[in-house]
Amino acid sequence: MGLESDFDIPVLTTSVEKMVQWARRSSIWPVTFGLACCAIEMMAMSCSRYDVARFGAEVFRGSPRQSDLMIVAGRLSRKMAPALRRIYDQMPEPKWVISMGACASIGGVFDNYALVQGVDQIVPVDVYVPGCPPRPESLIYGIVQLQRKIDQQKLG
Amino acid sequence: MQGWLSILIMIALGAGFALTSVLLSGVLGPKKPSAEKSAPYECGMPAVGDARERQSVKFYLVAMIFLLFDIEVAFLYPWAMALRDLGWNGFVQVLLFMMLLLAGYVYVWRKGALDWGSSGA
Amino acid sequence: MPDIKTEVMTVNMGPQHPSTHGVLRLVLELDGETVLTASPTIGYLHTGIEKTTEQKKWQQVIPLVERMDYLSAQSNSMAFCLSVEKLLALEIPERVSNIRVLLAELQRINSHLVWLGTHGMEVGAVSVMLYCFRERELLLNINELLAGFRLFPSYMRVGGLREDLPRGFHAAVVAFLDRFGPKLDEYEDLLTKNEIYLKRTQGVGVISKEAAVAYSLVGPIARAAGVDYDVRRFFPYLGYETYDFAVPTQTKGDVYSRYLVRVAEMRESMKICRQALARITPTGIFAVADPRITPPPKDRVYTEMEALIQHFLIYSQGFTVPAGEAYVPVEGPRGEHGFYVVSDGSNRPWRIKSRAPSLLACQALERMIVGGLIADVIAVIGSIDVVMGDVDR
Amino acid sequence: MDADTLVATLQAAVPDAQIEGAPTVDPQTTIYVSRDEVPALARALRDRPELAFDFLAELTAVDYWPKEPRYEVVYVLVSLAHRLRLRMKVRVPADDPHVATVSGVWPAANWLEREVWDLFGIAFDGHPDPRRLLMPEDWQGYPLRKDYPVQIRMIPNASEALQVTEEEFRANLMKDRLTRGR
Repeated sequence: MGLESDFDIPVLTTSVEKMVQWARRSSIWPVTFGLACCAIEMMAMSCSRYDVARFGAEVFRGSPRQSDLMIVAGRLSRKMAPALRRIYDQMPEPKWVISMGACASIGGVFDNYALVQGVDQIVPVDVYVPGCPPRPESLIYGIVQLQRKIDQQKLG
Repeated sequence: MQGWLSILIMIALGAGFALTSVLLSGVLGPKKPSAEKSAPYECGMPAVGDARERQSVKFYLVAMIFLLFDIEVAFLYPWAMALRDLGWNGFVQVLLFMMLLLAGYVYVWRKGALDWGSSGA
Repeated sequence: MPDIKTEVMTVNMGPQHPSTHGVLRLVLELDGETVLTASPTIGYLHTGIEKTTEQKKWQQVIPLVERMDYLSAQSNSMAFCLSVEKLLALEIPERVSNIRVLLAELQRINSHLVWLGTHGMEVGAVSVMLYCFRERELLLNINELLAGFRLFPSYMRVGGLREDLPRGFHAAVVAFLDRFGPKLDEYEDLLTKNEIYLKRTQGVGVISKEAAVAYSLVGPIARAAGVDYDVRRFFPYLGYETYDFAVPTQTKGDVYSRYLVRVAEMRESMKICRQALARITPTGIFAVADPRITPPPKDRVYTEMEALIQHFLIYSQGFTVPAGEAYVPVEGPRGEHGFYVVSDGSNRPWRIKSRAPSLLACQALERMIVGGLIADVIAVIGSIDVVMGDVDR
Repeated sequence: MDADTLVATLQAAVPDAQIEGAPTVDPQTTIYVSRDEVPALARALRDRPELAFDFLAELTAVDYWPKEPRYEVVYVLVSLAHRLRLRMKVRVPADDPHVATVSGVWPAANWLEREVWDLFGIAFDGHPDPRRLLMPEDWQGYPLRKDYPVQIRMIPNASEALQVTEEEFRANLMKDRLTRGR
């Protein structure tokens, strides 16, 4: 984490950027955007057995104004696409998107008229989590990968 | 003066922490305002009016009533601190004060300002 | 203050909302906090599954069918298999029927636990959700034991099961049933006599018996209103008439009686599970002996030529179902559901329509919430246990 | 009461209806009726005490595309009192697909008919609110028809108006309010 301790007194120094990114990644608040079966696994992830609270992401905010991560959990139909785009736009700026499950990433088993074949046609996606539905551990692994990604991001 | 210094330090620290975190996030946070972002949040649907819609007057009534009784409780705190040396005389005065507000409470209750449920339908 | 002229405010409880159990949009016209009218809009999760099934082979439809009502996956695949087996006129071995009854009842407990958890959290009892999901993980362990997959095991096949029961299956189910009984009493202690819960749910979202039948409501919602229609009693299938269990009903038809009916149903399901488990031998026949449908065991495929050909035919072309139509009603966690299957004699289904109890519950939602407060809308949506995958298909 | 006595009582209830039985594998008696007798039959089925089919379990349609008459509208009815199930099917030609609505008899049929209109294009005359149920309002074509492609390569329209006028908002709500006003 880039901490230097060259004095003998117990003081650590770091750069502003590393400190800000560390603060951002250790408490990512997801907006509840559960669409289908993946939402059930997302709920199971936030409950006591898999407990995403250990990674600081267990507060599911109802409104996009107070959240900085959107987990698209489920299959996105064409009627819901504008609503997804609007929710993404209404989130404050340091925001990230996890596309959870095969349906959100590439349309999954439903290759037909009703589904948007991949959420990345609508919103920029940071992490894709495979699985239909992904196990809670793989979603947590996705969140940890996102945290690593945030660590390397530059400020501003 | 000595006693007050610690309280002032506590207030300064509290306000200071609040101010710095707000200012820091204002300075460091990226700002990309856009028309979509400032549109009112309607659960994902296009908004009809703006967010400042007219509320029913019942909410205002309840707020006023709450304020009234909240201040009454606020007055009780200093009285409770100084209960020892106020003695029976202070107790009777507070009783009188609460009787007055109790009359107000009964009046509000009788007028029906408190029943919240299906006054409309 | 009835004489104050108040203006109507329109609130859009839209698709992205923490308590609409998915993507249901409700436009509410409010006078203060009282709901005047509500118009639900659905279709935000329409996945066109029925169109996709028309280009899949019969055995490939099972994963699609399980993802329609994703909280009752096992009873969905069972309903589909029953309809297709009725068309094929297959004689299903008794052991397979008992295993299917056991898995369907475990799925009912699984679905009711998710309902109790989310409904409790929306009414304010967050700890109920943590408890329910903790017990549900044990059920998901059993699914994982069966087929290595938590939510959609696809363990049932047309013509029986995918393979025999794994070792330790009996022990896992018995362990769950022993542990779940007292835990259910704990949940009842939390909610049944809880003053806040009673105030939030009694007399809320009432629907009368006649309206329940007129709006084709089934399952716990209808039984809470007094309609004692249970497909396991009225049109028994899979040998349900040989099990002894009660069908819990209430009369008032409000949110609280739906809660009571579902919790009592969980107890009945545990009784059925114990009876079914007693009848199932750890190993035995697990599929019908018809060579066109059930693939041969692997060791024979490696050694005999006919088994190899049969294996290849089944997995490349699949089997053909004689032309005709069938609909076998099944009692799922949300009431009667089933699959109206039409076949034109080829190896792909011609049309599959899933009867969606949640769709009709959504339609009757307006009658339940008009007149109540906006906080009651949240309790009522939680009580009708709507799964949007089932509504929009 | 088995299949043919059920058909006989129904025939007695509505004398001028041609009811044609059909073979079935599952325990539901299946009958074909012609299109313009549906309202009369529906009322008789629900109101006659000896029939008492007061529960509409399912209303759907099937598209037998190359065959003519092309569509079949299927009503699955349950009599809770007599524990009976009946499947009533109506043949609908391709050129003018419309059937009389039964949402007057069974209120549950309101959304089921809207879904059949939305996915098949079979109109239900007399329906209180004939709008699409599942697909977006401005969708072209009827997806569950056999000649409709399964996959259509179409860019998802994610941009929508930020602000909607009052009329547009009211337009896609339910027209007749079930419980208008106080």
